[in-house]
Amino acid sequence: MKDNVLNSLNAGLRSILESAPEAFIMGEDILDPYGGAFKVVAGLSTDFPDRVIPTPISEAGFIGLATGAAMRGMRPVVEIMFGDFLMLAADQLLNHATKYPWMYNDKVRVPLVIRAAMGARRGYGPTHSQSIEKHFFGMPGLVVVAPSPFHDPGALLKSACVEDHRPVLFVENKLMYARRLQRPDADGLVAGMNVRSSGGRYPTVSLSFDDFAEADVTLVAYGGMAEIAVEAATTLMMEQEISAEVLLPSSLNPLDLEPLVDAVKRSGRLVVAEESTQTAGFGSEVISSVLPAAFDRLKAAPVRVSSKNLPIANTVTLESEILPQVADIVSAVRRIL
Amino acid sequence: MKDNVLNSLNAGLRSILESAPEAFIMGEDILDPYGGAFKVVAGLSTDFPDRVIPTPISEAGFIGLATGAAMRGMRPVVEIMFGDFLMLAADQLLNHATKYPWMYNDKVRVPLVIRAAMGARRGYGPTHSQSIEKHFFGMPGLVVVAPSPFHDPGALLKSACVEDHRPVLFVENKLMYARRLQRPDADGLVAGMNVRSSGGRYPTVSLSFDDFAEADVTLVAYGGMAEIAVEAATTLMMEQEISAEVLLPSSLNPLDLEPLVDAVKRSGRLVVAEESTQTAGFGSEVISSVLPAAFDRLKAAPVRVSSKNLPIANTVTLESEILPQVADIVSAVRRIL
Amino acid sequence: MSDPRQRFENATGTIPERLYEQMALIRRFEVRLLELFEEGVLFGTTHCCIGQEADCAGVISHLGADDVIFSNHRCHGHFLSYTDDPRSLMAELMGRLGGVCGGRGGSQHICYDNMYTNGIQGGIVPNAVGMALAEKMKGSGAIATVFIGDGTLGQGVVYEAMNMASLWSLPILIVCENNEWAQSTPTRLELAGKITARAAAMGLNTSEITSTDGVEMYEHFAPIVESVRRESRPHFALINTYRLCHHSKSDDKRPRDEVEARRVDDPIPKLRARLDESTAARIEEIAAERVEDAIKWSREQPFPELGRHLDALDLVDARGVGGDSGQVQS
Amino acid sequence: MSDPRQRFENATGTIPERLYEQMALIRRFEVRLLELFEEGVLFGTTHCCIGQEADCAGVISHLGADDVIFSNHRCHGHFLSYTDDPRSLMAELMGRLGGVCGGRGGSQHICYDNMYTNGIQGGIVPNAVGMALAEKMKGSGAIATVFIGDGTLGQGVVYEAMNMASLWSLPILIVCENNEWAQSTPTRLELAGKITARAAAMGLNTSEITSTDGVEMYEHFAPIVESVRRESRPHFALINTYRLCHHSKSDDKRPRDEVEARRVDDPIPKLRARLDESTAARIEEIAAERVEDAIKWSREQPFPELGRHLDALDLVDARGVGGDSGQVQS
Ligand SMILES: Cc1ncc(C[n+]2csc(CCOP(=O)(O)OP(=O)(O)O)c2C)c(N)n1
Ligand SMILES: Cc1ncc(C[n+]2csc(CCOP(=O)(O)OP(=O)(O)O)c2C)c(N)n1
Ligand SMILES: [Mg+2]
Ligand SMILES: [Mg+2]
Repeated sequence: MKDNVLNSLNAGLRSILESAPEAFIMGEDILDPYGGAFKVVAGLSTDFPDRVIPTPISEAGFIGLATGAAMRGMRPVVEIMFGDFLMLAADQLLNHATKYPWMYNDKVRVPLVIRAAMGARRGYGPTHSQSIEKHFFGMPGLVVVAPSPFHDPGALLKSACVEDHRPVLFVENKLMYARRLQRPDADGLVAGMNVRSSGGRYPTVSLSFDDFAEADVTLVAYGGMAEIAVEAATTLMMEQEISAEVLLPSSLNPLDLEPLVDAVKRSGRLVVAEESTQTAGFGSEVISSVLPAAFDRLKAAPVRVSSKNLPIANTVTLESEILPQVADIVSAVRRIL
Repeated sequence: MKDNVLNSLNAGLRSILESAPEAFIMGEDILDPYGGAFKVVAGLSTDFPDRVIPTPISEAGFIGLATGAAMRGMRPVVEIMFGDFLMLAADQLLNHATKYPWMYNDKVRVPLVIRAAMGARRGYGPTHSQSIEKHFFGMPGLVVVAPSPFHDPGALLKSACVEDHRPVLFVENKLMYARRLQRPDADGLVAGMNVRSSGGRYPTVSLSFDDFAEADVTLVAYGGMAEIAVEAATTLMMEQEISAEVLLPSSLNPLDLEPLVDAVKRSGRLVVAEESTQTAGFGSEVISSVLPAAFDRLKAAPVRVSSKNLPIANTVTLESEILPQVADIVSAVRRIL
Repeated sequence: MSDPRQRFENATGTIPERLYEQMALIRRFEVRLLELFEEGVLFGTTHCCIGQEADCAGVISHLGADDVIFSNHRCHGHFLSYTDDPRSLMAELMGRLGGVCGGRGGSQHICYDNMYTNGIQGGIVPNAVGMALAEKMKGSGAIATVFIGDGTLGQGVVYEAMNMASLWSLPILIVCENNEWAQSTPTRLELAGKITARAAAMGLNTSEITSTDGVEMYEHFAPIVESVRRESRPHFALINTYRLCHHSKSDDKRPRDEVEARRVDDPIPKLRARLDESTAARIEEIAAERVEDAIKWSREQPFPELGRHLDALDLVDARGVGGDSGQVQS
Repeated sequence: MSDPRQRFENATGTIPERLYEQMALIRRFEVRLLELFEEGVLFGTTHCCIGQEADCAGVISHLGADDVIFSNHRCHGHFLSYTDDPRSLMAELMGRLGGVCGGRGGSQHICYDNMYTNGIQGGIVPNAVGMALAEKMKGSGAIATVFIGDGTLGQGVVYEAMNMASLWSLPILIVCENNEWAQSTPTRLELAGKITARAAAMGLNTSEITSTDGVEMYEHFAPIVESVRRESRPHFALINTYRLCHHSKSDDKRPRDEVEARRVDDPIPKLRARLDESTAARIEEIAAERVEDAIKWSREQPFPELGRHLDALDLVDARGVGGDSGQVQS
């Protein structure tokens, strides 16, 4: 078994089923031998036949069922084959799953996890490549979590399912599935950088070529953009000795503000990279949230790097023009230095 | 007929039906004598019986139908009774109506207008009071427009329907329906302030106690928060001689950046008020968008004023605690002065 | 834990009397509610079930302590049949801290023991089916019942949920109260084809009753509830009835003569005719007293303030409230 | 403007020969497509309709220049029957500027004259019904046809759309190609009850055919298309068929023996048997040539670059492109 994101998630799911009797998995095409469109659930229906429930193509319906089941003591983990389809269940999230706990005066909990495969760069075209998690930010009561190869994706997933009582949208970048986990080498370095983690259930990982004392710029990214941001940091260091500290939150909503503010205070410069389009997204939120505490230390206006404001084209040339690349981050950093 | 927002919209719809033969209206409970839950369409089914189509309770379905009709040369105007229900059609907006034009290589247009009654302060409770337009910001191809009593709501609606070729989400704050239009008095003043407009299809209205040369702070708001922001500006002027310039954009997405940047450059301080919850919303977007051009002139960190991160409670005490009030804007301004 | 079946069995009096106790309470409660609205004591809006009381008592009196109920915007009657607790509902409608959801939910958004309601049409059906799934997985033997209106059949998610309920053979009873109108829209403008055929096409058992008679309704539902429980199969039960009041508060534009003609079907006099006058009068008196008590009690309750809950995401920290299970009982 | 009915009528040869021309072209196109994938010339994924070609030719040959077609992820066959233009499809699949959508859409997201496709299950049905509504309002006399799979019946919006089509008596033909599988899921795990009954319950006319024979299909659909047009009533036509290829590219995990057993239903040899050998061989040769031509032509096309369209909202400024109407023809 390769030490990659896919296998980490698969092992996480297995461990959830083993340890939490109330947990079950629902979604489209998740039975063996097919094992899910991206194989994240492979093998589980064989070993837990009653707890892996294949659904019709009814995203709103089965998220609605999972919500009801969660309110009655179960811990459903739902797979959305392509995250693009999550919009079909947006009302179930906004007006049902996330509403019940507070609206019912804390009488119920909805411990529901929705895993959704987001992201592009595989030529799947306009309806199978989006990163639409931002549209779910700011629904009161919804947690949005995204692992990266720098986190332990399986452990994050297990926390979301077994420890969290709230509905969690768990965003899996599909290009990331095949990526190796980035673990510290013998010197404790990851991708050649020092690493530390904020700890907690959904940690923010920080990477720095220096000792975190200072940096020329703070780069924030998550999910599928994590490795791209690290690559940009490496390029900046190699080519111009610009020291970028990379921050990789795993909780997108709510934001884990402390490490972000701390880093921006040290560097005075902030670049946020995300795969989604720019408007009212992760970057906007990070920037607006960090400002009140870090304003006095800012040396330049924070910058967002994102996709162009277009659907994601099918063909490779357009797709790469539309999506944010290493070079876009590098040049964003240069612009504010 | 009172000179209020409701009648302006009603007249706008009538004028659309009179002037654009391809236009028709669709929605729930829109036939006379009922005339729609908020009476915005009252009288129209009587005068245009074939062009006012009452639908079943199928928000996704009839927005889907309207999309198809728009692609075949019609100009549908859809009413969503309570904006909260719009999430049911989120997939139709993200993956259908807004995708087709660009994805089909500009071969089609989708001139679709969706009117949605958003907003709280009427005791309608958690599922009938939200302002969820922010969840639709940043869908490539979608325009989001919101009138206020300081705009000409009917004219805005007519522009969206007759001149715009793009899908437009038209956000109507329901408390605003009964409000009088704010038109210049004999001295050309509105609410005691000087007024100017950026012009264009979806203008930004600016209000200032001075001559727009400078201001202590720039207050940005839209829709139902417009009058609240103006009231806050008045309080600030009366009580502390703080001069707040109020900017009221009618296009929420895309943002009309020029007047915003211009005002912030003059004042150096920015407060954005919105009725929605804070995360990844209008305020986040305004702040992040204005920063690059106005950073050097900023004297303090921009601030967002919004609802608390909670569902909107039914009872009046909780509802007013949750929602942003005049006093919240006033104290936000004081904090950064 | 509310146990309407047990309560019904324990009650003294004949079956019609027991049903009348519930239905008279519901009617009285809602008539007073509409008056309170005129007085300005209430907020927002509210949907009364005047004319449909037989459905509430006739269905819910068969449900036990473990069974789950999901209701919709028009839920007061279901609530009173289920809980027999007018105080906590009245206080909720008045927005008080003592209300069933502390004033947060209001008329359409209520949770009490195993009963839930929500004000979005349709979405509650998959939620209720998911509850039936959970009960089946847990082996509790409980069934779930969900109430919807005819207009709600416009929502696609209802069909998605019915399909899964049927595929997975879940113990769910879908009660469709067809009152011929959805807000201002008559059924013929919103529904094509045949209602029960829609459910039958997805493999659900179906039944249909046209009645506003409490006793008929109670008898009709006895074997239905029993079979959903025994067979763990979904059942779609259509009730043809009529709404005698406004859709919400004060918005009735239906033809007056149509409404007047249906007053003969009013379930209250209909059932009353089965009782002797003095018993009926006594039941009505008790109902009236209980409603006045609920009003009085509610008026004395304070309005809530936002306490520790300044963010809906705080819930995770409030570990003490309910431990690890999804369900936290009040 | 594509006019498949006219093209079919103008073609020489017998009916089976004309159908075979379309079906052989589709088959050849897709077989080569799968080879090209192996070569790495293509991006992303693609869904072939190998085994279902009779549906494409049998339905679409009845549709005229004004009629509207909406198809889904599995749209190549429908496209070729509609357009007879393999070059622009092949170029699109190769991501070239000369492709039908300039490489933006790819396999599932295509627009050509009055044909549209999208890769989201179900949502295309209300879109197509809305097109039928527009045509009815315009009085064009056109009908709309939408193709869906069995699995797509899981989407609630399909029922919402059928209900409205029926209520408003719209000229829409819904063709459901039941190929017994949805991706890796067999029909019995995703659909309860009876398919045509679902549409009939909403008042649609329905029909059912179990066949992979092009001629049978063509004859079956002649009166259906005619009646949708004449009566302006929605019709739900179920075709029971089988998919002989992967769901997409290379993901077939169905039991091998099940698939092998269905090869006897392969529509290509079945229809070929109705032709004489030399005619069949000639048709196949032409099909092969046309496909090779399309491949060659496509390989020569450049890849697109983002031009003026750097923002999807720019469309409003591009007034020149299409004037005031919603439809902008290519
Ligand atoms: C998704 C959604 N759309 C619209 C509404 C507004 N609305 C509330 S009740 C109602 C009519 C419901 O009719 P029906 O299902 O027949 O129930 P009844 O009111 O007759 O009991 C409507 C349209 C809603 N609450 N939810
Ligand atoms: C809303 C949505 N959910 C899931 C998918 C993924 N998906 C693509 S094709 C398919 C199976 C469709 O089955 P069916 O409708 O029977 O058509 P077939 O592929 O058999 O032609 C699925 C699940 C999708 N495209 N859209
Ligand atoms: Mg009704
Ligand atoms: Mg299929």
